Amino acid sequence: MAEQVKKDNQDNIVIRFSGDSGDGMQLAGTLFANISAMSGNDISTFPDFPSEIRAPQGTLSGVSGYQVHIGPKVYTPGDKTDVLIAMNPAALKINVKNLKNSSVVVIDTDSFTKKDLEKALFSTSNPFEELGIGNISVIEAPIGSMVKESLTNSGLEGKDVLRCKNMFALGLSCWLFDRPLNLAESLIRTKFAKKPIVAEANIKVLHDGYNFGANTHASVPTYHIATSTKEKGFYTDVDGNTATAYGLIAAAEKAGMELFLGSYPITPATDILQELAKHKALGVKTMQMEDDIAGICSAIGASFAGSLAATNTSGPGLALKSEAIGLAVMAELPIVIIDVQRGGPSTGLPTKSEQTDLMQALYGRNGESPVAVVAAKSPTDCFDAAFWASKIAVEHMTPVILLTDGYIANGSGAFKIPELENYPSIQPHYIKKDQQNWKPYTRNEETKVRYWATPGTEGFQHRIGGLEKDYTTSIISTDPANHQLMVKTRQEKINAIANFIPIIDIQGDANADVLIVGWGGTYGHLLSAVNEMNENGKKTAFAHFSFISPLPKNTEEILRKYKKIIVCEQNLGQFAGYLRMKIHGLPIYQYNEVTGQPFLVSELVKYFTKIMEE
Amino acid sequence: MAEQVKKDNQDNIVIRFSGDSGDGMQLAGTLFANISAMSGNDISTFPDFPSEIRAPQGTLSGVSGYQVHIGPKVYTPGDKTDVLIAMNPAALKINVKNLKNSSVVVIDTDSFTKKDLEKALFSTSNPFEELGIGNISVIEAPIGSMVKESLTNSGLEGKDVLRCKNMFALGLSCWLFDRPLNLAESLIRTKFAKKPIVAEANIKVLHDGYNFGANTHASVPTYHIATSTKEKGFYTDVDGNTATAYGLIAAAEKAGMELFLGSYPITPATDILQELAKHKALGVKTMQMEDDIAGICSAIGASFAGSLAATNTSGPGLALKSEAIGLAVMAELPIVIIDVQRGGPSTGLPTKSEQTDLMQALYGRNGESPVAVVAAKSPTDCFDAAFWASKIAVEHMTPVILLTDGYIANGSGAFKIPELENYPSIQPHYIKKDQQNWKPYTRNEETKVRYWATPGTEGFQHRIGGLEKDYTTSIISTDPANHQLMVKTRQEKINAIANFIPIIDIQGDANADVLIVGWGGTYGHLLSAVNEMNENGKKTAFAHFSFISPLPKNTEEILRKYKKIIVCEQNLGQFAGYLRMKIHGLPIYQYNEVTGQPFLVSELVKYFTKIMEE
Amino acid sequence: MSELTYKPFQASDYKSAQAVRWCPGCGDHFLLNSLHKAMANIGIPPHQIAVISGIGCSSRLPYYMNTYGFHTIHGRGAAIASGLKVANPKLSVWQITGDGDCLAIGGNHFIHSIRRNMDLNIVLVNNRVYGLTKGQYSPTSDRGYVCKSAPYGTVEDPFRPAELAFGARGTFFARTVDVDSPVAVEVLTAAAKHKGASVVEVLENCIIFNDGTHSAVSKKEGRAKNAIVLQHGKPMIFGENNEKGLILDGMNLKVVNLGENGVTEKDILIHDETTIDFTLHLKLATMPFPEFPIALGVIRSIKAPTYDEEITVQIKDVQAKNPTRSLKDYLMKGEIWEVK
Amino acid sequence: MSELTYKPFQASDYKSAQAVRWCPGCGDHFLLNSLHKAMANIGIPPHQIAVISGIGCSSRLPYYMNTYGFHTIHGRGAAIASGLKVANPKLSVWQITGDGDCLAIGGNHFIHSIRRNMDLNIVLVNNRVYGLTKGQYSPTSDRGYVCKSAPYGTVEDPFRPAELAFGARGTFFARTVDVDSPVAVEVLTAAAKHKGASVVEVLENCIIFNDGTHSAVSKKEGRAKNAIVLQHGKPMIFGENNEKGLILDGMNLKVVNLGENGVTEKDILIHDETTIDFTLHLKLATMPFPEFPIALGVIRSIKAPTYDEEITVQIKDVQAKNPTRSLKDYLMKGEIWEVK
Ligand SMILES: Cc1ncc(C[n+]2csc(CCOP(=O)(O)OP(=O)(O)O)c2C)c(N)n1
Ligand SMILES: Cc1ncc(C[n+]2csc(CCOP(=O)(O)OP(=O)(O)O)c2C)c(N)n1
Ligand code: SF4
Ligand code: SF4
Ligand SMILES: [Mg+2]
Ligand SMILES: [Mg+2]
Repeated sequence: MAEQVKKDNQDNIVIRFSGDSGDGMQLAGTLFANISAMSGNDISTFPDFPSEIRAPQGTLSGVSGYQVHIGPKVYTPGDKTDVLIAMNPAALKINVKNLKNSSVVVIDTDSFTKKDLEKALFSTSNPFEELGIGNISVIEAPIGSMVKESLTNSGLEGKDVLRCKNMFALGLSCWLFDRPLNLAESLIRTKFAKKPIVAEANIKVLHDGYNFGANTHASVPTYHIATSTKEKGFYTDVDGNTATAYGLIAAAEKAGMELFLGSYPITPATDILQELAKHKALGVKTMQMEDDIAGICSAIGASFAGSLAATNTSGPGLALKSEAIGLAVMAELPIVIIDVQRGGPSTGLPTKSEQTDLMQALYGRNGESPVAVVAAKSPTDCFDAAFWASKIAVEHMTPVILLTDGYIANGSGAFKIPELENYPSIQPHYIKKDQQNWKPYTRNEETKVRYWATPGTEGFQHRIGGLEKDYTTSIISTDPANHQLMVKTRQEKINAIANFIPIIDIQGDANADVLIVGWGGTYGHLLSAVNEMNENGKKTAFAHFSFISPLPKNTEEILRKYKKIIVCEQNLGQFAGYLRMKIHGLPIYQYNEVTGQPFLVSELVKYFTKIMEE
Repeated sequence: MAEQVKKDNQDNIVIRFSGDSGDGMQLAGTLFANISAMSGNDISTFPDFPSEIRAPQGTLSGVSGYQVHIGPKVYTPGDKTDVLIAMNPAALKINVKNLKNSSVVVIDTDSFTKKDLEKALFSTSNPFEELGIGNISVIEAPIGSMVKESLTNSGLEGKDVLRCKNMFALGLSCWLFDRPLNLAESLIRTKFAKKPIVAEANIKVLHDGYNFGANTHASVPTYHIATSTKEKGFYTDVDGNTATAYGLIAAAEKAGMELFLGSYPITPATDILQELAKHKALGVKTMQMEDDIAGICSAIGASFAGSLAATNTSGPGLALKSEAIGLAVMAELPIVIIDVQRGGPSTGLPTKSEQTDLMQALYGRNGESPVAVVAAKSPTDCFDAAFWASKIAVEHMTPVILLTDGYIANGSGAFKIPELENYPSIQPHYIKKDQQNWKPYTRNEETKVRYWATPGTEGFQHRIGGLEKDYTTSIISTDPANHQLMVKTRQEKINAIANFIPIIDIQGDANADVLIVGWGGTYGHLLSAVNEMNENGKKTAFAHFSFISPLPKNTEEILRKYKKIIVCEQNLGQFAGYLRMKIHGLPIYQYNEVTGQPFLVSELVKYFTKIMEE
Repeated sequence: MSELTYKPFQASDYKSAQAVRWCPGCGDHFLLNSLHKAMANIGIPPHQIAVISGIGCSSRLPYYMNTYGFHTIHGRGAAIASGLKVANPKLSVWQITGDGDCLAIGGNHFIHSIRRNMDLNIVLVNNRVYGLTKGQYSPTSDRGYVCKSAPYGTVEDPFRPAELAFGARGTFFARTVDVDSPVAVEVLTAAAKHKGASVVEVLENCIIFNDGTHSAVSKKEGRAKNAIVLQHGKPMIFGENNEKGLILDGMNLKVVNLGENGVTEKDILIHDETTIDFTLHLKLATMPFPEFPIALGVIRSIKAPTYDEEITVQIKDVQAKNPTRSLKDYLMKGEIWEVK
Repeated sequence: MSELTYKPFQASDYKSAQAVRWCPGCGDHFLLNSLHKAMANIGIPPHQIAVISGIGCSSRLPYYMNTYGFHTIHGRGAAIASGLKVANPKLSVWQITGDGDCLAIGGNHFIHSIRRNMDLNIVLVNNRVYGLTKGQYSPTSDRGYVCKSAPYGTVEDPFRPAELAFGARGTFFARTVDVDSPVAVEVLTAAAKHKGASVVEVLENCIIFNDGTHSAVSKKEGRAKNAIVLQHGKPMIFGENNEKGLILDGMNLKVVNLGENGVTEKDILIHDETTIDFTLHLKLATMPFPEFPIALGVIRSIKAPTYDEEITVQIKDVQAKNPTRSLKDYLMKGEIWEVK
C-alpha cells in the first residue's frame, strides 16, 4: 500500500452505497458506518429506499441508497457525495445531482450493459457523457464476474453468489478509506453466525474488493479520516427508532415501572414496536393491536393500570388517535405518544421525512386539550427525548407527544451506552398510601398534577372518565364556572412543566444579530450551517428546541435579544406560526422546505447569508 | 282586558320556561317563540336541557329550560330573564342567578310542596327567602290542580292530563305578552293533528292559563312587544341544525347535484341527519353509518361518485374524521364537514356549547393539509353558511369545514324563506366533455382547482388516491421538487378562494379606535354589546368573521386601522392566535370564556369599556 | 393466573355513592342491581375489580360501582380493557357496553378481543337503539324499524350478537333479560368465572325510545311462556308447565310437546355448553321467535388459552432462559466498542 | 337496478398503462390478470366500473386498472365503496383489500357492509401477513407465527374470513388461489353477478414475507391433491383421480374414498350454495387441513335484498306519494307566516 496518495486535507467524507433494492446496499452501508464508528469517527447515516417493497429490478424507482458521513465532527449525513458506489446505471442517474467535481464514482461494469442502460432510461451507451459528468474520476470494476469467479467452489450457487457483490463494494471502500478488514470480518461473522458458508464467502469477496483497490487503482487518491475526540466509554451504533425504544426502557427502569407499548404497524414507526417486542427478558409488554386507535387505547388501559404506557405511530395514525389523546387529557393519565413524522398529507410519501405534524400534535383534538410536546434532534438524541417524554408524562400526569421523523428514525449514530445513574430521577405522581380525603382529581396545588391511584390498591377505588369533573369533588359537573376553572387548570398544568425542563441555550455566536431557530430532526444540518457561517466570520447564533409545549421558560427572553430570527423547518412554517402566537412582535423570517429530503447545509448557508445581508 | 297596565318602555323581553324534563318546557317555549315571530317580533331562543335523557324527577339536574328573547331587534336569547316560568322549586333555584330586580316569576304552587322543596335541596319552606329574592313579583298559580279540574271530562286520564300543564303556562304567557290565542290554537292543532282529543284538551288548558292571567292578576304589569320591521316575505321558524340541513338542500338544488349525507349520530349534531333523512321526496340520500369515520368515508365515496357530499358531527367525531379529511385534501374531492361544536375536551360537556374546535378544524391533520373553514353566526345564518360551504367545496374541489355550535344549532330564529334565484350560482368544476389531455390533477392555473370527472363518464377513467402525485402526469411521485410544488399548490388553491368570497365589513362605528372581532355563533351577543357601546357614546367598531380559511382579502387592511383589537371567543384564544400567526404585530386583546354558556352582553360591555379606557 | 382473595362481600359493597341517573324504569337499573349481586357472589374484593365502559346510557354504569372504573370514549372500551388486563392480569376486568357502543363504532374491538380470547367480562346491554343520542336505530334494530334517523324504516338486517361473536371465535356467550335477576346473576357469575372473553347479552328495555322491544320475555309471565333457560347437562325443556322441548330434526331444531306423539323427556336434547363446534349453540342462540322460544342462560362456554395468560407465560419462559434484566446489561452484550 | 351495457371487451381493455410495482413473483400479479379476464367475461365497460382499495401491497391494484379507481386510506375501503355505490347504484363497485386492511383496521366496515348486504365485490387478498409494512403478523396469521413484531410467536388465533363473514350475515363467499386462473376468473365473475356483498378470499403468496403460507394449494399439483373445487349442484368429489368425496356424518363432514366400503357417487354430498342456513357452508369453508381438503369455488351465494336497491326503492316510493321537489315548495307547505 506504499503507493497510496493520502488526501489529508480531507477530514469529513461522504460515501454513498447505491444500487438496486436487491443489491444489499443497506447492509454494506450499515457495516461501513459501524466500522467507521468503531475506528473512532463520528458518523451520521441516511438510508433512502424506495417505497415499493421490491420495485422492478434495474429501474430508477428501484434504487436503494445508504449514505454515510464520517469524520471528526459530523452532524448530518452530508449534502454532496465524495464517493459514490453505483452498482447499476439507475443508481448513477439518481445520484448524479449530488456529485461534486472531485467525486469518485465506483461502478460495476458488469451491470452497465445495453439492457441495464435502457432500464435506467439512458438513450446512449455512454451514461457519463449523457449525464454531463464526463470528466469525473471513475473506478470501473467488473464486480459481478469477479465475484462469480471467486466463489466458484465456495458452496454457494446462483443468486446467492451474486448476493455477495455488496461485500466487494465494502472491501473496496475499506481500501479507499484505509479501514482494517478485521472489524468488517468480525461483523460479518456475527451477522451470518448461523450460516458459516455464507459468512466465509462474504469475507472472501470483501478481501477481493480490498485487493482490487490495492492492486489496480494506485492512481486514485485514497482517504484517511481523522478520528474524533469522543467522550470515553462504550459505544454502539443505533438508529433513531432503536434509540427511542431504549429511551422508553430506560425510563421504565428508572421509574420502577413496567413498560407497555400498544401499537399498530406503520412506516416509519414500526421498528419501535419490533425493537420493544424483543425485550421480554426485560419485562417489556407489547401488544400489536387491530388498528391505530386500539393501539393507543390499549396503552391508555395500561396507563390506568399503572404501567409506563406508550404508543408509536406516524402522521395518519396520529390523526386517528386524536380522539383518544383527548381522553387521556381529560382523564389526566400519563402516556407517551411517539409520532415518527413522514411526508404528508394523507398517505403522502410514507418513506420520506418531514416536520409537518407539529400543529397536529399541538392542536389536533377537540376542545381545549393541551398536551406536552417534545422533539428529538438526532438518532441518538431519540434516547434522551424518549426518556424525558416518559419523565414528563408520569410526573405531570399528562399525555406527551414525542415527535421524531423518518430521517432520524432510520438514520444512525454512535451511541454512548448510558449510565442511568447520571440521568434525572423519575418519580411517578402516586398517591401517598395514607393520603386523606383523596379524590381522583385532587391536585398538587403548585404543579396542578393530580395524584395517581392504580387499580388493585385497597381503599382508593374511584371512577374517572371523559366527562368534565368537579374541581373539588371529582364527580361529573356541567357547572359553567367549574368548567372554566378546569379548562384553565389543565392548561396551567402543562404550562407549569416549564419549571421542570432545561432552559434553552444558545449555540454558535450568542452575540450575533441573527438567530437561527430550529426544532427536531433538522438539528445536525442547522448546526453544520451555523458552524460554517461562524467559521466564515458571519456571526450567527443558534437555538434549537427540544421542548415545544411548553416552551422553555427563557424562550421569550432569549428570542427578544436578536434583530433577525430565522425559523427553519421542513413544513410551511408551523413552528414559526406557533412562536408568533405565543410571543408577540418577533422579527421572524422563515426557511421552509417540504421536499421529503433533508436540508442541504449549503442552501441553508446561502439563505442565512442573504437574510443577514438584507 | 281593560285593566291591563302596559309596560310600554319595554321593547325587548326575555321569558324563560323552566321545569322538570318531563314538563314539556321545550314545547311551550317553541310555541311561544313561533307565535311571537308570527306576530312580527324578532326572536332568538336558547334551549338548555340536561345531558341525562331523563334525570330523576324534580331534582336540580333534571331541570330543562327554554329561553325566548323577543322584540323589535333581537340578536341573542338575552342575558337576564324578565319573566320566569318555574314549574317546580328546582327550576326556580337553577335560574335565580339570571333574575333581575324587576323580574316576574310564575310558579306552580302545586309543585312547591315540602317534598318538592327537598328534592331541590331547599332547607326551609320559603324558597324565595332562602334564595334572597323575597321582594320579587311572583304569580302563584295552582296549575296542577286547575288542569286536573279542567280536564275532568276531557277524555284524558292520569299522566296525560298533567302533560297539559305546559299549555297553562303558555296561555298565561300569552296573556302577559298580549298575544292572541288563535295563533297558538292553530299550532297546537297541527302538532296533535293525529290526536284530536289531546289537541282540544291542550287548547282548553291554554285558555285556562290565559283566563287565569286576565282574571286574577290585574295588578302585575303585562307587556306588549313592539313589532320589528322585517323584510317582506314568508317566514318560518328554524333552529340552526334545521337551517344547516336546508342550506345543503338548497346548494344541491342550485348546483344541480344530488345531496348525500354520511353520518353517525352525535349530540348536538344528530338533528341534521334526522332532518335530511326526512327529505327523500327531494331526492336526498342519507346513510347512518357504523361510526364517525365511516360517516365521512361514505361521503367521500359519494363525492367521488359526483354527489354534493356532506358529513355532520361534533368535536370528538371531528377528531376521528381527521385522517379521512386528509384523504379528501389529497384526492382534492369536495366535501362539507359540519362540526357542531360542543364543550370539550374529550366527551366534555356534550350538551353545552363552546368554540374550542377552531384549531382542530384548521390544523388537526397530518402533513400540510389545508382546508377551507367557514363559520355560521346565528341559527338562521346556518343556512347561508351551509350554502356557501357547499359552493366553495364543489367550485374549489376541497373539503370545507363548517363550524356551528350547540348554541346556534339548538337556538332558533325567524327564517325568511329564501328565493334561490337571489343566491349566487354554484358551478361544480367539472371537466368539459371535449377536454383534451386531461389528467386527474390537471388544474385551472388561476384558481389551482382540478377538473372533476365522475365515474360513469366514458373516456375519463382515472385513478386518484392518498399518495403524492406528479403535478403534470398525475401518477404517483416521490420526487422532492414535485412534492414541494404540490404542497404549495394545495395551499395556494385554498388561498385563492379569498378571491371568491365576500370581503369583511365593519359594523358599529367604523371610525372608532377599538375594533371588536368575533367569529361564529357569538355574533348576536357581540353585536348587542357593540350596539350598546355605541348607544352609550363609546365608539366601537365590529368585524365578525364567517370565512376563516382563507380569511377575506381585506382582513389585514381592515385590522391595521384600529388601535385596539379585542378578539372575543368561547375558548382560550384560538382565533386570536390564528390572526397573530397570519398577520404580524396586531394590537390584540383577548376576551375568552369557556363555560359552556353563551356570553353575557353586560360582561362584554364591561370588558370593552375597560380596554377602551385603559 | 389471578391471585384473588376471596372473602365474603355484600352486594352493597360494590355500590358507589353517586346518584343513579338513568330514566325511571330503565332496564339499566335492574342490570346494575344484578351486577352488584353477582359480584358479591363471585367474592372478588372491589379494589381488585375494574369496570370499563364506552359512551351510551348503559356506559354510565361504572360511576355506580364502588370498584375502579373508567368511563372512556365511544366504542373503545374493549381496547382499553384489553390493555388494562394485559398490564395487570390480576384484576377482574369488566366491560360495560351498549349495542351501539359495542357493535356500531366498537365492532372491530369487539371481534378482536373475542378472537384474542382476552379474559374480559363483556356485558352487552342490548336495547336495540341508541338511547343516549335519543333514539336512532342501532346495528341490532330490526329491518324496517322506524325512528327519527330512518323515518321510512331501515333497510338493513341486524347483527345477531351471538352469531357475530361465534364468527369471531367466541368461547363464551350467555343471554339474560335485564329484569331477570336470578338468571342475570347466574350468567354474570358464570361469565366472571370463565377464562377468556365472556359475552353476556342483556336484553334491555329502553323505556323512552324503544319500549317493549323485548316484550316477549321482559315480563315474568312472558318469560315463562316464551323463553327457554338453558342449563348445562339439562334437557332443553320449556313452557309454562314445562310441557315443551327441543329436539334435533336433521340439522335443525324442532319444538315438540312432551307426551304428544310418544315424545318423552329422554328424546329431548341435553344442553352441552362445552362443544368446540358451535353449530348447535348458534342455532339455539338465533332461534326465530315466536316459532321457537328465546334462549336465555349460558349458551356456550369452552376452554381455550387466553391472551393475557399466554403472554404472561411467554414472558416467564423468555426470562427463564435469558437472565438479562437491565438495559445496560443488554447493551453491553451487543456489538460495542470502547473509546478510551 | 343497474342499467349496464354489455358489449364484448378484452382483458386488455381493463389494464391501465401504469407500470406494475409488486415484487417479482408476488401473487398479486396473478390476481390482477385474473381480474382483467373476469371483467372481460362480465362485459361491463371500464367506465362503469369503480375499484376502491385501502392501503397495503394488494391495495395498489386500482392503479393497474383502466377503470375508475380510488386508492384510499387504510381499512376504510368498504365505507368509501358503500357511499359510492349508494350515490351511484349503476356502477359496478369493487373493493380490493388485504387481510390487514380488511380484517385488522377495516374489520368494522367489513362486517357492516356485509350486514347491510351492500352490492360490492370484495376481493380479500389473504397472504396472512402485512406485506407493505414489511412482515408483521396479521389477523389471519396462525397462532405461534414468528415474525419481527412477534419474535417469540403470536398468542392469538386467526380469524377465518368465511366464519367472520357468516357471523356478519354474509350472502356470498368464494375462495380461490392467486395463481389459479380458471377458478379465480370463475369466482370473480360469480361475485360480480351476485347482488349484494360478495366476499372472494384469494389465497395469496407473499413471496418476500410469508412465502409458502398456502403451499398446500398454490401449486397445481398440490391443488389437485389438497383442494376441492365446489360447484353448485355437483357432488363434492376431489383428489388427484377424483377418488375421494365428502359425506355427512351426523352433523359433521367426513372424507370417504369412492369405491371403498361400498361408497358410490350417489352417497356424496351435492353442493348447494343457496341454502339460507349456513351450517354446511361454514363447515366446508373451515375444514381443517390436512384431514380435509381446502375448499375453493363459490361456497355460499344466497339471494337477499341489497341496501343500495332498497334505498333506491324507498326514495321512489316516497316520491310517488309526495310530489314536492324543491326546498321552497316544501317550506311553503309548512308552518309559515307572512310579513307584508
Ligand atoms: C366519537 C363519538 N361518536 C358519537 C358519539 C355519540 N354517541 C354517544 S352514545 C351513542 C350510542 C349509544 O348507543 P348504545 O351504545 O346502544 O347505548 P345506550 O344509550 O342505548 O345504552 C352515540 C352514537 C360519541 N359520544 N362519540
Ligand atoms: C392509519 C394507518 N395505519 C397504519 C398504516 C400502515 N399500513 C399500511 S398497509 C398495512 C397492512 C397491510 O397489510 P395487508 O392489508 O394484509 O396488505 P398486504 O400488504 O399484505 O397486501 C399497514 C399496517 C397505514 N397506512 N395507515
Ligand atoms: S334513554 Fe333509554 S336507555 Fe337511556 S336511560 Fe333512558 S330508558 Fe335507559
Ligand atoms: S411484499 Fe409480499 S405482498 Fe408485497 S408486493 Fe412483495 S411479495 Fe407481494
Ligand atoms: Mg343501545
Ligand atoms: Mg396481507
